Amino acid sequence: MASVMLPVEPTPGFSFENCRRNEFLKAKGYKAPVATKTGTTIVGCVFADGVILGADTRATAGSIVADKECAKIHYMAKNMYCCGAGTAADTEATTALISSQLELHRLNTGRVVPVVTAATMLKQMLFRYQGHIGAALILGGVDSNGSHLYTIAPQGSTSKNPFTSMGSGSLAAMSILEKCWKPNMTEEEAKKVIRDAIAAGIFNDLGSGSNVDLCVIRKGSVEYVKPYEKANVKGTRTGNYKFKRGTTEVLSKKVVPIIIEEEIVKPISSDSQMDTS
Amino acid sequence: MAMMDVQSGDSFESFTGLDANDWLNASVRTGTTLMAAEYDGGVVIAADSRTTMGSYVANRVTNKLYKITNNIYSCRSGSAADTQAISDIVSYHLGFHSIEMGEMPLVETAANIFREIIYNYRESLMAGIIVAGWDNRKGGQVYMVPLGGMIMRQKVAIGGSGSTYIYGYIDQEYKEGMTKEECINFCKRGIELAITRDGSSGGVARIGIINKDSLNEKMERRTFTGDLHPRFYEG
Amino acid sequence: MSILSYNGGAVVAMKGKNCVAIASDKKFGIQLQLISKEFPKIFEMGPHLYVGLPGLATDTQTVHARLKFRQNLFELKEGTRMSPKVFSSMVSNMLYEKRFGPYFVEPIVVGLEPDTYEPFICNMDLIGNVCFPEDFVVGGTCEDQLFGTCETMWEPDLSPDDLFETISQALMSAFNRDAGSGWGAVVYIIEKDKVTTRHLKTRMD
Amino acid sequence: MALADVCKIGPNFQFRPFKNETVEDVCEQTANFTNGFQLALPPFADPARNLARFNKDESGKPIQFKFDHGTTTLAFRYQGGVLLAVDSRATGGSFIGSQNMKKIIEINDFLLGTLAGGAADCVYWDRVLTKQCRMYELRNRERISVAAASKLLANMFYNYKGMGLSMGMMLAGWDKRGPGLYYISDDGTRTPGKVFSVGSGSVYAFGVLDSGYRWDLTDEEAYQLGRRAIYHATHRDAASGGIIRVYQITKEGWTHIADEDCNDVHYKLEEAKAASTSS
Amino acid sequence: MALVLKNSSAALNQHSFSPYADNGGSIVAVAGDDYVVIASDSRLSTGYSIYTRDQSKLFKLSNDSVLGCCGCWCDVLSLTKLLEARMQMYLHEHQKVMSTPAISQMLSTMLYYKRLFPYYILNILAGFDNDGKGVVYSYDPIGNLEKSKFKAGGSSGALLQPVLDNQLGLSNIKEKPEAITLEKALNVVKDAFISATERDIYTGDSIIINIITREGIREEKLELRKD
Amino acid sequence: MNFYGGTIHNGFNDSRNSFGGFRGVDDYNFQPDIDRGFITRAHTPLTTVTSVLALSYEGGVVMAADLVGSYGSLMRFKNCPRIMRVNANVVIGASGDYADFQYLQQIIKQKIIEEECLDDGISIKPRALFCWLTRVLYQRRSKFDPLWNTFVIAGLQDGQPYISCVDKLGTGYEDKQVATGFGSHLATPLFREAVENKPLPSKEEAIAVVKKSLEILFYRDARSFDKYLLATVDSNGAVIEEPQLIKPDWSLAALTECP
Repeated sequence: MASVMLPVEPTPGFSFENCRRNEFLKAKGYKAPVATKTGTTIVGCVFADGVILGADTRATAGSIVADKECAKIHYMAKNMYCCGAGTAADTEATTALISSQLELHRLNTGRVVPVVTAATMLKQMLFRYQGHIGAALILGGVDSNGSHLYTIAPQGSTSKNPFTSMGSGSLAAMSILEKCWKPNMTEEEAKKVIRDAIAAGIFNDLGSGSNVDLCVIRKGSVEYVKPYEKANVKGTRTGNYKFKRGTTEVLSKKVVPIIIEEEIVKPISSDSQMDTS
Repeated sequence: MAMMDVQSGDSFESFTGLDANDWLNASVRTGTTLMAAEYDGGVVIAADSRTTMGSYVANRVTNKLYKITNNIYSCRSGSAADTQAISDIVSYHLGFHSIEMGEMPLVETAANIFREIIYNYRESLMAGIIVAGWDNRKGGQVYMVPLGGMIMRQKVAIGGSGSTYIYGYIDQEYKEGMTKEECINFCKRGIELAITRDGSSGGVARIGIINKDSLNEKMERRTFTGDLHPRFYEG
Repeated sequence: MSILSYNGGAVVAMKGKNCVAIASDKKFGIQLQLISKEFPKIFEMGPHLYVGLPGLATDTQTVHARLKFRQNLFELKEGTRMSPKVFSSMVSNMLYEKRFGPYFVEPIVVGLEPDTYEPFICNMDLIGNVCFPEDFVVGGTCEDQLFGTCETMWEPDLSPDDLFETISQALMSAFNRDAGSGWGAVVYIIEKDKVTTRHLKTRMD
Repeated sequence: MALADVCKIGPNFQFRPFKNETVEDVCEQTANFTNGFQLALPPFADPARNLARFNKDESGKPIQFKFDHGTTTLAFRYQGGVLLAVDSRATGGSFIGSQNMKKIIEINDFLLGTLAGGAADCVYWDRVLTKQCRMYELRNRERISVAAASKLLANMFYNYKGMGLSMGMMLAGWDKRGPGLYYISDDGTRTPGKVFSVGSGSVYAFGVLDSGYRWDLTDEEAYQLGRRAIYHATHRDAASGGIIRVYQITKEGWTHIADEDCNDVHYKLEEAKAASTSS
Repeated sequence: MALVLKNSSAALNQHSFSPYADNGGSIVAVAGDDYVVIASDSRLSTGYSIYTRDQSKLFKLSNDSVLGCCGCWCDVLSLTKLLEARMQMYLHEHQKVMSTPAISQMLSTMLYYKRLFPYYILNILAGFDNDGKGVVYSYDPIGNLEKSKFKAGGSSGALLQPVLDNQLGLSNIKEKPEAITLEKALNVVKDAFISATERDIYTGDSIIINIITREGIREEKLELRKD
Repeated sequence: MNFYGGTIHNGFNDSRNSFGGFRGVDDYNFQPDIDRGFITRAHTPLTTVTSVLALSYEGGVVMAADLVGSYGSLMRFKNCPRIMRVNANVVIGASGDYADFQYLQQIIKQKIIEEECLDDGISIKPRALFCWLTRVLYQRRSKFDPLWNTFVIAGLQDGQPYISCVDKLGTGYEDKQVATGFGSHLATPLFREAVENKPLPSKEEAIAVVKKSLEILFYRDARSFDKYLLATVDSNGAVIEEPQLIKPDWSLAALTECP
């Protein structure tokens, strides 16, 4: 039991302690706030030498853009990445969790983790939560068996496709993929197809927007381009909105100095740093 | 076909933001037409290739013939997530089972594991499965495990939303002791008829043949693409 | 009525040149009724680290206490101060633990990174999805209004004094159009060598 | 010979089978221009309840009618006549739609109405009432009494009772019987009285009013009381604010005493408080 | 079989009729002494889809009155047609074009007529008052009318309005208010839209600005983000 | 929240039998059916038809729609033409409920006959038809008895390509391209690519884009079909071609052989 004298360290995993209170609030008629969703267009396709993933960069909360520059392509392992659509925190947490398990798996087995392993881990985790974790994922990677692209739905079903799209802009993106995708494309061709598909989502689906991010996974190398194309930039303001100093009326002002007694800068060479990406 | 939204009961998701078009929130479902039929020497299994979310075709070239072991396959209808999960569990069980027994698992065993899972979780799972395979005890066999968790061995079984349109067809056309090619044609035509009437079934007709050869090598597969389907009466 | 607007309140933070600013209103109300004009929503978590917790007042206080607890444990174990980045991932993880029964707060973390004194701002939704924008973050009942004013008024490389004017005007203009927040405002400007706290003269209706 | 002649289509032939572009039709869709009492009937029963069912459009986007709402109003009779004071905030949801709303409606030189609740509801029916009062004057060659005017208003409200209209109004005036003050609400209630305050801020206003109200207030005291009551309401009630407007009715008719920003009032009071504590 | 039955009943249940749609869009109007500026974005949307990128939401009612409407587009089309017809009738009866204040009152009455099954529209009317000064009238869906010098509304009304308050109404600023120049008004309108487009998904594509002066109505267009 | 009662309480009969004349705004004899405390007049669509596509090209417009009428997921009727030639300048296409479309088709035909009777050389222009449709659909919507359709009007307005769209509420807009139903998600990106920020495509280009879109819709819309009608309106008049077939490409199936 937690007490003031003996506080308990938080245990890992989900905590449901607020559920009853929140249900009570809901029953009283208060609406719960909106979690950030990535309305999202995410796509992926296989090309001659690997897999390309693409995503837009808009995150929405209701009809408001919560983030214009969010990253929807998540690192899973050195040979695979995963795009996420749905509830932003869920895609983030799910991919981070599986990513760490993959790293442990890699250390245990001592070899490159096959993409199918990641797909299985993801689908089992999502199935366990029966769709309550709102993560729709596209997993792409290259392993010793070749290039793989998986689509994973929030309820935990997977399918393996040569090209796929997910999210609210998935239909717009799919129309481009259906039109332009061919087997054994070169990298440049494939990049163009993915770019066009994401752009179709950005311009035709209001849940998707801002920029195009790309991630090219080849055998032995990865190229993560963020942003690949700035599809939309903010217009330039015509007026000047700097205020004259003293415009705002102040009731009281307090300055607390921070004294820095010592500042030691110890250079660290970059390659010895732990990879935390 | 309209999908049940698995999330709708969720206290959190149900009040977050827009629930836009049905395909955004619908769960992935295999609308599906499935067939399996015995012939002398084995079984033929067949399925269409359409996966839908709402009325959006999420995957038009799905493979619905899911391998359990070399000699046993399942044809899945219902929620994609549920049926995949069940199939994976059965596959996992049978793997152990065959190591323990030192021989290939029986089709009947596989079908009964399916039945048990579907029956035990009938409230929460949306799954109807046809289990088909060949073993050296009973030869080619087809078991139907529909929603609710009963089991029934049948000479010919059909399942999925498209199956309603072809009951008459199989009643009329199925004959015991068909040859392999006859049976393949019988199944192919069945899938094609369902595809032309059922919006939730579509794409290509995928066919698999399981017989004693399947024990050692890969199942023989054939795919009949949509452009080769015959055109029936259209009015 | 949304649970987030039950007690009211708004927080905004902006990046400036070698400085960051965070500001909030001072209201604590119950639905339409004003209870207190001195309710803190911004908490000091270190010399260069502040966190704003707009949302349900009880959760503002609970989350603050729990964050302090976890931060203290961390600092005792590791023997080092928490950087804003580490702090924000701790907040995010704590919120995501409650994924299925969330706290009704949308935290905003601001600070200067240790050593480099790079400005840092981020905000989260109630289940801990973090964004790290280059300009400003907002939270609370007048989020929409704040987005409008900040998008118009913010510009890069503002000096501490200019940043103060911009953030104050953005906040006041926004909550003057929101019945759920207002009744005084407090602005913190965090620089390498000092933190300046100003209380603003605002509308009190 | 054109085919039309063959078919005997005369000049009066209604070519378009739909009359929506005809004058009659336009008049029908704006029937309240001719008869102010008549509103369009919805194609469903019980609009108050059923309108709330259309809370989403087909794409799932919320449909939220945010009608402007007004809040704190007060009026009291005292020896000098009737004093009315109101705030000026209109809120739609928690968004402040206006800080400058007119919540006292000048019906004629001797009648004022205050509005709380749905702004459009109050203003519209006050307008209809204005017309009625003028008609009465023309017919009877004398001004309508406050009692009669308030009864007319109450009757109108009663007609639409339960349809979702939201009004809490006061009608104040001066007639042969002297100062008159009535409270009328959307359910058709009509009550005469001495001291009323209506709206979400009224609880705070009543606190001040009840402690300071006497029949023999001077005009200045009455003004200060009304002003202070509204100020405290604006301060404590989130839905009230903006400008404090004060009107007075005497036997010469109404006068608009002052408009004052409640924020200025606040800081003046703060200053006074600070000065009194330091001295 | 059971599966099929379950599904087909669901298919019939998925359509429910809502008489309203929210088609998005925002309007801003600013009045000066001798001009009025009214602007709308040009995006017409439903849910997450864009119907068209090029739909002006401004309706020219006379040579000095322009109405901006957004919200439920079918209601907008209906109301504006009715308004035009009513103005036509007024013209024939009185041999005079309706003045902006007259239109403003008529519009309020028309909106209230549908009190029990309201139009789901935000209206902002720009024109000149009886003294010849620029004026902006804004409405709630059932016709509560408010006269002001500047007003924003629509899907990003909450984002735009505080900017106008601050820049044009000088809220929280200790300066003496000066008359707003046309140039300043145009700048603020454009910049407010640029900002709102960044954050409101239903506002975008382009702004259509009508500048009403005694000389007539001039139109300007400015491209916005298309995402 | 349902406020219709399925097929039984749908107010179907009274609205459908009055073919003699359109029930105008003055017809207020409506008696609400009370079901679970709410009216149940708005029926649900039964036999439905899916997307209509329309695209402008230099000098004209092209419109296409497939031929299947679905009953739930059953592809019940495979010869449901839903592009109608109004006159040499206008065609109209419909998606949604087929019965409602046929009802409106009757009225439009009646209008055409009346027009021909007048014989004054004036025929209805697409914009006029569009305005009229917005009024009709809005009135039905306001009576809670919508025509469950989205109409696309395409043709030549004073010699210029013209396309507009009206949905069941009466929401109407004009654009250089319109795609309804699933087409609004799947075909619009291709259409916008073809007409936005550049001169209109040639007739051949436009038809190619439309055909590609039909193919994609056939792949991805579970209610679509591979037999379709294609109509063009240009200086040659309004022509609806004979039904054509989509030639699908299923080579993808071979690439996804084994799971």
